[in-house]
Amino acid sequence: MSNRSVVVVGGGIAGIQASIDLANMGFRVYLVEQTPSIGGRMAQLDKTFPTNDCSMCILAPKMIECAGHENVELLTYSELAEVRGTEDDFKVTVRRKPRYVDLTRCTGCGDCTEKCPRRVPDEFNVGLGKRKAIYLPFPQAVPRKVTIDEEACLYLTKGRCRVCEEVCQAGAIDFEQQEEILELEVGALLLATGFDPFDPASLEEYGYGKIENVITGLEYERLICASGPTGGHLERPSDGKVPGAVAFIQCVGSRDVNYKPYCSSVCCMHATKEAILANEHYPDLKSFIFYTDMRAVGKQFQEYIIRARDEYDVSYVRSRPGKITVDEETSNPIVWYDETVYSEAGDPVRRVTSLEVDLVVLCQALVPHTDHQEMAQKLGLELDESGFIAIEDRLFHPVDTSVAGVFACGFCQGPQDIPDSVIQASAAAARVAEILSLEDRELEHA
Amino acid sequence: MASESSDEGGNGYEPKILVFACNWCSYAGADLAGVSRLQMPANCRIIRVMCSGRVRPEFVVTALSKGLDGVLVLGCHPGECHYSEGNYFTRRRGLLLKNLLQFVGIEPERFQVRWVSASEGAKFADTVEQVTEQIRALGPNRPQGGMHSTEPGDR
Amino acid sequence: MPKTRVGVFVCHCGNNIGGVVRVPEVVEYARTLPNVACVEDNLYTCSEEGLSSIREQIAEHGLNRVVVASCTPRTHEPLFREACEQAGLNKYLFEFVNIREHCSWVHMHDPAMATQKAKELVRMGVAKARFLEPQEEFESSVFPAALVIGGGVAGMTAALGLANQGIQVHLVERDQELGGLIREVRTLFPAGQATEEVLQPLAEQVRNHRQITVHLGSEVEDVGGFIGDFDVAVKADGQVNNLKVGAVIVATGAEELKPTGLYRYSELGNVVTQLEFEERFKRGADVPRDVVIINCVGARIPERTYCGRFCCTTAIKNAIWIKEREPEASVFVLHRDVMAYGVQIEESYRRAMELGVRFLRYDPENPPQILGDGRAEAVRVQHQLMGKEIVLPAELVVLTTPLVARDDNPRLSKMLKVPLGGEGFFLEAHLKLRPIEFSTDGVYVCGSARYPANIPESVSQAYASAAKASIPIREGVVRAEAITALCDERTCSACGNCVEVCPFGAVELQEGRFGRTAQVNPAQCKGCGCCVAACPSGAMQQSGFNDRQLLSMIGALAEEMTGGVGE
Amino acid sequence: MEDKLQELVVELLGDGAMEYFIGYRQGFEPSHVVPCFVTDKSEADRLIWGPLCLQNLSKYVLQARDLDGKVGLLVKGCDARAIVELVKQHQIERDKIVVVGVPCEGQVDPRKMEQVLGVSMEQVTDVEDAGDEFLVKVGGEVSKLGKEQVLRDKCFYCKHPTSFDYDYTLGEVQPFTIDSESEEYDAVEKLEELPLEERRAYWLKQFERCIRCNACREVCYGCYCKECIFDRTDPRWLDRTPLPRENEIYHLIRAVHLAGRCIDCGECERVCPVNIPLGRLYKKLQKDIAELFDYEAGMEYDTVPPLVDFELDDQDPFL
Repeated sequence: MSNRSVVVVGGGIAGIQASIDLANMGFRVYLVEQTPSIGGRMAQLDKTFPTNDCSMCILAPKMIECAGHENVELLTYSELAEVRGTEDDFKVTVRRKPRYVDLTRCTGCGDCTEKCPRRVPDEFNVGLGKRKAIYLPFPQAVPRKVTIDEEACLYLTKGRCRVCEEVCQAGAIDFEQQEEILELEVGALLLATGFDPFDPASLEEYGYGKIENVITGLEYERLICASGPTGGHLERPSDGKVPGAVAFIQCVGSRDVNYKPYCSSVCCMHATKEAILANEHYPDLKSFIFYTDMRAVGKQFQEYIIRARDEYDVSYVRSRPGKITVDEETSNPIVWYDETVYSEAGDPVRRVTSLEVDLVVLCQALVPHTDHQEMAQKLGLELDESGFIAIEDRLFHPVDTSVAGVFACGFCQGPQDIPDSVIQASAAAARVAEILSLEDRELEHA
Repeated sequence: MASESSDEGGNGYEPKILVFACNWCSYAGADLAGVSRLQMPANCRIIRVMCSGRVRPEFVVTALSKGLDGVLVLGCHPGECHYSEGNYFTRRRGLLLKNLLQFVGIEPERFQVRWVSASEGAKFADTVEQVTEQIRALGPNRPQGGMHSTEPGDR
Repeated sequence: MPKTRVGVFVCHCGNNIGGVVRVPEVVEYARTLPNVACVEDNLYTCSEEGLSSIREQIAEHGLNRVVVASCTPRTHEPLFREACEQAGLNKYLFEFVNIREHCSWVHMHDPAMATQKAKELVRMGVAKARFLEPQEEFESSVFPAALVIGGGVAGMTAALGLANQGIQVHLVERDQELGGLIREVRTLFPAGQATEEVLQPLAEQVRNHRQITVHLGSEVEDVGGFIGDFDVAVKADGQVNNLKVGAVIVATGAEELKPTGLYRYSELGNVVTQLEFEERFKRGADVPRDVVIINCVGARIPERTYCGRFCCTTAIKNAIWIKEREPEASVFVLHRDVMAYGVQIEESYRRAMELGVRFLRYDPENPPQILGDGRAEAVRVQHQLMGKEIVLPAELVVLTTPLVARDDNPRLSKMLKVPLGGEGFFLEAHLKLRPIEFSTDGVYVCGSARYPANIPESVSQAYASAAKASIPIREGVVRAEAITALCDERTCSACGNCVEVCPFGAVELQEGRFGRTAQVNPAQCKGCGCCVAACPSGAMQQSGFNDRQLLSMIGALAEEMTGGVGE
Repeated sequence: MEDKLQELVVELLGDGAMEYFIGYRQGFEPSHVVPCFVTDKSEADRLIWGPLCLQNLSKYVLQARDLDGKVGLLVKGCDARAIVELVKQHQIERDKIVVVGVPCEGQVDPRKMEQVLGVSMEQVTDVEDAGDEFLVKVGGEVSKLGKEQVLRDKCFYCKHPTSFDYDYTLGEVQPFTIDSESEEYDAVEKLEELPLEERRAYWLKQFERCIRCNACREVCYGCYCKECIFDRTDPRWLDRTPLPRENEIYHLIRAVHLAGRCIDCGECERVCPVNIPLGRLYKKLQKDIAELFDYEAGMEYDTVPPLVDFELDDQDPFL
């Protein structure tokens, strides 16, 4: 029954919400997720603005509801291989990468991970921590099954080890596992591939990659998160010290014609949130947010900014820093920016000044998912000049892409925060429902 | 902010206060106070009920006479009750019970009713702070059993 | 009766709980409580691992009660109840203890007291859990139609979103025509499209749709009933007609703030709001040469703290509109922050600057002043870079104000029994993950009625509310939580107190096995418990919150005080 | 007066207007009056009326609920308010009762009379109403006692000498007034003015004496529950032991149950074997209910009891 089912691409909060809505409407949902677990970027966050809800605590119930729904089939560690056909009659081939683990047997007990000798950088912790070759992306992963990283595994690369196979009581390790190709016939496609952080290294003036204590917003989020590499202690990379002063630099790569001309919409708020979290963990920590426009446009956002300033010792500096240098002994980053001061005569003098802090957090631009281009080609989708999925009629069909029967929601079609992504996800579900119930209505008065 | 350490206020007497909170408004307000990390004294214990209208006077009288130091009933603001009328009955019962308890000599601060909505995290924290301090000032609510008077009863 | 065996699961929630409450101490304490068969602690009980440990412990220890001490039941109770159900345990034999929002997060500076409080809360939870009884949920059918209140862009889109799924819709609009607020807007962002070009086809589609009944010049007079069975009274020129619907979508929008008392608005003729600008100048009137636009008028101030979200977009759109028609016109936009979020708005912000629109930041502490008597002639403002006051000539001053909640909202909110937030907009169930639903089942909200939203956002929210509203309608049945009241007819003395207090008319005195006694209709009972509190003899009880359960919690709390064992 | 009553009862029994009649008769001592149930014309002559007919007989009508015919009832004005409440609380239909109103001119409070006379009530062989005095016969001699010395408290501010809703009456009666400076709520206000600790001590002394014999509950018209909440075992609200703490719960909760329903018939106080001044507790409730909700129990059939009703503009000190 091809036309009562839909493929959702991307298992972040938007993909999850769309899948839940569509499944509750009675449609069959195939949720294709590239990484071993659904959860997406939201799973990497410690808290969410403006309510400071613990991100995982409001995401986990949704992940479990989605995975447990009888109308949803999770296709994790899988990619869209090819899409043929048109609206209401798509033929979608999905490539399931081999996990070398039998999902029906693995209980996620973690014995294998403990014994595995190979340690590689952990993408979930944006490279800050290490993970094993056989790993669970994060404690609350759904499905709670391990995966063997074939580039890291000693056996798969050098034919040695296989210790995970010995310790696994469930006998779930299966090195013979092959790539699987699934043919799906669906009525519609719903894209929710989310975003990737823009690599701020290209802005050499900010010294990311050269100055140890200059990190990105997502790295900061992992450092302050309890399930992160440092167990939630804000230890700065150079010496593990808890910073006394933190500078947040906004619009790194955003609103910049040489890099990303658009505003990534969420950085002002997540910088404020991270400043609040820092002060909450360490009451005498002081934060400085260097911004151009403080874009707090959502519900209860302004109150959040006011509280940050009044109760959490956050000061907002309206200036775009020119460069960041480092004090070699203390490895404290120094932020250079210009400000306006008034001479005694009262006329303004613009001068360059500097602020030494213990840690700099670059709120970098957010871009569509890296292999988003490739997927767009497979589907014949147009992209706008910033690389987002083009939406023809943004006003009255905000989730319809250039290809009939293919819808896009969340960050992949434009910068937006979690509530807006969740809204667009449900909106896309409604649009899909219109198409998939087109056939019933024709039957009605056929 | 809230009283910092717990042993301030006399000989380390820590009142124990029973709070009834309605699921839709005051319990949500308490959650919001939590989410906003509003620090407050730790003397209150919340029992969740679906509506403040569920709290029968027997609970209040029993709690006070079993020696709890105070009972605080929280509900939605009149007009905002999820069940539209529940808190109107809480209001009348509260008015009557407050007078009756005062008439038999129980300090008025020991039984209080307050309206806290789902978006009033701060008001919840302030209410807890205020009620705790008022009751701490009264001192322990000695269980009545212990109070054997000696003179013969008079008319 | 099998012996009561309670399982207690104490959550660390990362360090949200474990960072303040000494969880191991609470675990050891829980073991000492009566009827407790097993106690576990988890880093994240709500994770798959936590849930499977609950399922396993139920099987392994033959648990017939489960208590989870973690965050708030308002978000996680369904999740843990389902875990119990999957292990074959009736999901109402579950009790939730909040030791995060009500304990660790609010007693961070006093771990000792927080731990003591957590122990007592667990003791109270276990005391109640011992007296929980299995329940079955009551199912009621869903009427396959929906009501949409408000015929603006959001309302029309929501109606289409449902109708195109084959669902019957009643769209009620106060005015005599569809369109709402954007009828007062001439050109639309970003491309400057004429509103009529888009509005008429949309309204046309709604009017001709087989599944949509449009009620113009009509107002919703009253809404009774509950999800699946709403009785709606719609009044149109004097007479009322009653509709039956299964779900309600609020799309009543908002209105532009008329900033009386600010910037001499009502005093000077040529000081207008953005909508008045649209009305006056986009009908062919000659374009003024010197225009000063002032943003954040009546917004982000102590009396009205929120940001109007897309008023900056409107200011940019109209600034571009002027410059495109009068390239030499001098257009200043005095702002506090330019909220040009996203791709398109930032693009048009840059385009406005390229066209020569000058953006100056003003300090809210010393805002711009309008000069001139009888007519505005200039605007004096402190130039932050030059550090001194400058005077901008102004033939026209346009004040950019936020949308404000309609004053009809309180009436609607009472009628639908849904809450309003601080600024008078409708308060959604959860700001982050349930932005267009209410905690009241079956009622949804979209568009500026929830918070100022531009057209794409209103349309997305409208489709989203259509998706949500279609779920119960498609399923056809709704299960009510089993917390309804039940009368023990053997001991009911038919005093009628319960009949008087029930807000839903769910209780009546009827002849039964024991003569005339109170009988509760579970379909109508919403589980508030008012009747239970009004019943002198205790014959009326509420499932999940009966007297024995609540009294045992009081006993458990007071146990330490009087030494007596709580029942 | 008594013969008029007896004739009426004979007549009503004769033409089958009622199955039986509830009235008063002489007890085993001359000053002791007990309720009596006349089913046959021949027993009508046992019916009496006088200032010692203290009981509020209304509660007995509840036995006639499942009777086919009607039941007759002799009732004073103050006690008749119980009939209004019983009907309002769906306990019995009004037309199942034949209400015989009796013009009452004040009743004797036996305890007060014993204190004034200095002898126990057993010695008193007859009390007769003589306008503003009582003629009291003790051991053959008759002495006059001013009514204000021995009247029951409730008679001082009597508002309803005869039931305003009756089927028959034994004679019209002029409104009964007794000039005395004490106002209706004096006793309550006196207690209210006491400082908190004294009030606490006062009431604890009262509740300590209670032996939980439940007489006040058995006599009260309003306590008609099939199974009283205090007799329940799931949950057990009260321990059996008459600790002051348990007694206090009992009295406060019973007061709350009667709030807005107590008609001030004074029976609870009268029957209390340890003389607990329950009248003051219930008077306090009546005062609050009148002030807060402008309501008086037992006066109209169509009003809703205050605690199961509300006004939008109720007093709200809890904002």
